[in-house]
Amino acid sequence: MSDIPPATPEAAPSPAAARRAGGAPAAVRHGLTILLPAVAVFAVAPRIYPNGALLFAMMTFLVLAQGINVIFGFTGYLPFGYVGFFGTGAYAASLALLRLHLAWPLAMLAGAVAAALLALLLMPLLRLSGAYFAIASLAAAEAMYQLVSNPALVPITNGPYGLSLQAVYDGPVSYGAMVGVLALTLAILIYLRTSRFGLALQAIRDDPASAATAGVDVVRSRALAWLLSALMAGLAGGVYAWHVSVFYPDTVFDLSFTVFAIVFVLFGGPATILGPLFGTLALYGLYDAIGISTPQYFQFIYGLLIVVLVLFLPEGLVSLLRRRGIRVP
Amino acid sequence: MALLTVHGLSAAYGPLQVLWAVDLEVGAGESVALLGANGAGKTTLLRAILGLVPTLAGEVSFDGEALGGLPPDARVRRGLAYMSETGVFPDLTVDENLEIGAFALPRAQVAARMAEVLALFPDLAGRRRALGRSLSGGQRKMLGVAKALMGRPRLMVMDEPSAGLSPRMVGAVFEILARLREQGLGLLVAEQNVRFLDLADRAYILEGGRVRGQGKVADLRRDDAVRRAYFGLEEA
Amino acid sequence: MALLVYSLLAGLMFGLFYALVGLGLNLVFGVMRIVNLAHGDFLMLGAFGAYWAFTLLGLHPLWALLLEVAAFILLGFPLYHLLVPRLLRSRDPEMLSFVLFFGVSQVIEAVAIIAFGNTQRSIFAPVFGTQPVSLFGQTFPAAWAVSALVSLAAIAAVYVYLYRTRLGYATRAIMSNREEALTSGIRVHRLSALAFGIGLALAAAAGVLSPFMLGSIDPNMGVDITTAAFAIVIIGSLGNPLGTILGGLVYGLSLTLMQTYLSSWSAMVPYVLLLLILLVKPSGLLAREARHV
Amino acid sequence: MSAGRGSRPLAAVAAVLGAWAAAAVLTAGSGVWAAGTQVAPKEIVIGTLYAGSGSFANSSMPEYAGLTFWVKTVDASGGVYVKAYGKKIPVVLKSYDDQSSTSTATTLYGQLITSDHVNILVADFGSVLTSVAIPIAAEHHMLLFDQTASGISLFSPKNPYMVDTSIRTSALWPTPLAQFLLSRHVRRVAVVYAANDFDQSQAQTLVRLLAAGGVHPVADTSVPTTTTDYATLLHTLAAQNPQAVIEFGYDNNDIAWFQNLSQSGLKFPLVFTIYPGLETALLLKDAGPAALAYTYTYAAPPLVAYNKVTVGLGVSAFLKEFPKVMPGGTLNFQTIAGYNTGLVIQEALATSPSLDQLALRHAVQALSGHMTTLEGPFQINAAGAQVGEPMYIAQFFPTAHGVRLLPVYPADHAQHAPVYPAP
Repeated sequence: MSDIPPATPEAAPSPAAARRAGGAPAAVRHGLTILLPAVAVFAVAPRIYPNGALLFAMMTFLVLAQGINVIFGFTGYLPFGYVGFFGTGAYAASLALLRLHLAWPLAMLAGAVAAALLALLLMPLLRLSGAYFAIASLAAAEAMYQLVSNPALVPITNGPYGLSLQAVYDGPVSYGAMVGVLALTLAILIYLRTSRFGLALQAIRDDPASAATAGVDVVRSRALAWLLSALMAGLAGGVYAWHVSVFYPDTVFDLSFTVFAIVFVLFGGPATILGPLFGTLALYGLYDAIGISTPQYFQFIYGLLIVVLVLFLPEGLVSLLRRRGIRVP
Repeated sequence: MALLTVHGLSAAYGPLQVLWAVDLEVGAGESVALLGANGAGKTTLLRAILGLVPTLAGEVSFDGEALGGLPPDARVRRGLAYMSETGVFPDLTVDENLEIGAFALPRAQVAARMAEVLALFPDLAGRRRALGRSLSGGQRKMLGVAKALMGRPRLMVMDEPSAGLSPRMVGAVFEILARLREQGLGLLVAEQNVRFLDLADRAYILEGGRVRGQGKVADLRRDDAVRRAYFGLEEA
Repeated sequence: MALLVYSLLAGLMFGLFYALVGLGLNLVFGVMRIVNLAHGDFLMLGAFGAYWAFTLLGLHPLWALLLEVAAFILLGFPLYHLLVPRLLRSRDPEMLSFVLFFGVSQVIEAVAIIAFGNTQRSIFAPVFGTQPVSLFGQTFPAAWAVSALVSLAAIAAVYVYLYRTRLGYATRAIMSNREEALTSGIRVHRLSALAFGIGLALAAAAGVLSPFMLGSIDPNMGVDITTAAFAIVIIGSLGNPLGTILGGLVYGLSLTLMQTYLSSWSAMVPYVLLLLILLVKPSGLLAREARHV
Repeated sequence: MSAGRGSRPLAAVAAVLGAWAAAAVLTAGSGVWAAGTQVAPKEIVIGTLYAGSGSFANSSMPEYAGLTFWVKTVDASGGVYVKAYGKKIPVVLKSYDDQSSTSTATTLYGQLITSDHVNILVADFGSVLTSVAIPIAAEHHMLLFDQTASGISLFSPKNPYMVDTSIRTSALWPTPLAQFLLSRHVRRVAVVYAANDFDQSQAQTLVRLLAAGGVHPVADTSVPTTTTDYATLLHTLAAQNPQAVIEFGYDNNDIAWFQNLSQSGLKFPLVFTIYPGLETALLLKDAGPAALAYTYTYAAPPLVAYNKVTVGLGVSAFLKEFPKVMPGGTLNFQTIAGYNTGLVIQEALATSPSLDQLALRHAVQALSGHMTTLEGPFQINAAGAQVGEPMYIAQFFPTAHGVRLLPVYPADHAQHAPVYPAP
């Protein structure tokens, strides 16, 4: 069912163990040691490092990687068309700003809600197994892209001509909004990593039948994770659109958003908080260093990395630590 | 010298060890039964002999040659035939199934061999262009045996040839096996149906992945414990 | 009316071409139960091979096609042994193959862009004659007719291989039950590698025809082609190579009909068809039994 | 085009810019005034992007070569004259390859502004790759020298940080085309356009002008800009029996269009496309002279030769000089456009009292109506959109060895009588 080997004991602590270590305190500890520093760094960084566009892109990928982590890491579904939620969020939020003149927090929320609605619509896809699900979600994202960019819908979405939010553009505030989205994302991940719900999801991933017999509501839990993950992408999409403020359908439905995010998760290690975080910081940083003007060199390294990871280290870098008995949050 | 020798074989599925230091022998032309409850490791043992299950320790040799490390197809080409519980390719026709069975033979011999084998199975001879999946359960078993025979094996390893068959079909299958045995084909058969014991020279009893007993069938029949466990109940 | 005849005939030609596009993907899935997500990229390589052979050497695309088929079959062996056996030993080969070949796809795309430039290219079409072909009062580019015939020939060749040769029987035996094939004395890895190579060769052959059917080629075309190939294969039913023909025809006809009558929506066809089929009948139109999900 | 037409918007924009400048001065404190007393920089850094590959490569690379040519010629003469420092300063070109990708371009524009701190920001070719630079430039208060983005929707009077140097606003291009069609009494017109700002605004203008003349198109369809297969569409159009088929696209669209057209066996009395006039050699190579014979396109420099110029080289001189400095470089309209961008920058630096971006913008505005380059009269409106640099209509005529492109409309620029319908 899943491509991820059953979690090793220390990867999936029993609720009892979590409580012994202090269930709520664990969440608080992660909040203090992971969430807070991450948010602080990104909040302060623009004052030290001038290329805000890059910092912003990195936060976007952090959110997307964690979003994919929720559905892929914790439930084993690989959403190839994850960017569909991102693009949908971008368009919904932008249209809410442009056409409905909503205040920005409401507009960003509209983006998240639209993405969640799309996820709801695509819920039947969760019945499909492995590769079928991945392909179907890709097709759904492409269909969404074709819909949004269709010349017949110019009166609503402005079709292939893209949208311009220059009238409501606000660089610093949209940057701050993305910091907020990042904080929310990390909070969700900390919750999944320390709660019974997160544990139930991993149980479903490893063995749906046993999970069901153990009293886990398989369908409902999966659906929740799916919605949560879509919500995160929708939120990120909305804030991203606002920040770049001029974009075309192919900018926000660009498959490389999914690609990058998947690689970041795979590289760091799915079903952890730190894995995708580390994967994004390391690889996107590397991309920044060598890839920007010739992304192909980077694409090449990515591709090789995926091949090597799948064949030799399907649980990511954190599994190296795990093998030495080090628990990674 | 035995045709097939299994010595100290241990095997595992992932973290779960299934076989523990199993020793077993089948001589040329000998007919051996492998007895044991469900989950005793019978199928795993047969699969390990064929190289389908990685082994942890021990050795399998055939005709004096150690098979360790050889892939299943290479073992089959050395004269070891295997008939799984399913036994046939459902998406191929009877003819094609037999053709596959003869893969190890030189092409020139295939037609003659097919005629020989089909002569043993008149039921199949009439349905040569039918797909495997369209055959009845009994016909499928027959086709499985026929396919295994195509490559002129010296030892046939069979996993529950009677499973899922009506008593009448079971009889037909055993009749075939009896005939093969007369022709000097070695048989290693995992079976719960005691009727097969009439055909067997010797038997091994597998319990929890270990050999718990072995001997001539006639001797085993006299052993009370064994009889209760493997003969009496089945006969009822 | 004339327009309908035109689009039906064009749909038929495109259908045959698209059947060829999907055939290799389905063969590989059928034999190995792995998803070659780099299928479209191999097609792209085939296309560029023909483009350069024509541009630099003046080699006719049909000669390039024959050479490429041989070359890609040979390429299949090392590639298979490098990737597939290790993959098949993993916990969930089908799912992991998806990710693995996605990586392969990225590598191919990157190398192609570095080598060829990220630029659309087309082969000057008159290599197949300047005169359009007339059929039922409608005119079609000669290249379409040639591509349709070549596709048909390639499909026929695959049929003959699978249903009229011993190697073909054995290949189908592996598709039917891999383990049973192993214990029947079939050299499964060798034949799988061959099937893998044939799958790549079919992609390359479709690639040679693609500049004529799609208008132009570029190093990024792979993803779209792979998705289209998926739609075709799943419509026909995954793992059943002959079903691909049906899938290709359904796909080609719906595409040209949409282009004719509702052109702005035609780009959605592959994705919507794929979603519909997956949701309504995941096993495909030709499947014997519903695939467990 | 008379110089007087631009003067009234000029006054308006001067007022707007004055207000902006005042605001800038207030916020920037002494920065602007200090510029005058500062030591002159060692070099003027011009930052730009080019598409080394991808769908815009064929247009972007010649344009980039044109700009490079300008940098080289200026530096050969000791640099560009900068009024703010009263002396010549060498010019340096800082450039990156965006590979025709908008997302790569977004990051790279940011890089040019925030990391490289360029003095002058020049956009890549065309509306698509320029559009993503607009908000970034505005956010960082950098004037964006837009070379060839002419989609009218990109310009806004509220954004002073953008000016179109080298291409007429695309909404104005089809005016002579509409007049030509109406003058020939063409009633059945089919319009196909690629869905992007550049082509859409041309299609909209054409349809509007035709409607004003009582002609309503028998077809008006858009296709994705990535379209390279027009075969089925051509048959759909043919079913309408059009007298004229107008296809607005980028170069890849036009190449595919002509390849499909010649393969389809269909014939139309009049075919018009954009790029054969702008990138003639490329179209001749990829579509073939036979396909282009008797079709129409825009007449732009170098076909239309402006030799009486107030700044830089005239067309004839440019055609002679360019190959000497950039041997092997493609020479077409885009090359001229790139060079023209350099000329506008040169004149802005020569007249602006400081290197402040709004001062530069003001200087460019002041050039409008007072400068003629090898692209013709330079004229921009209050929003920074180009309304000068006109385009005419040309037609391909068969010759003994290929085809020849000649202006055919309007009459005062024609070198040959138009042939309609095509034989």
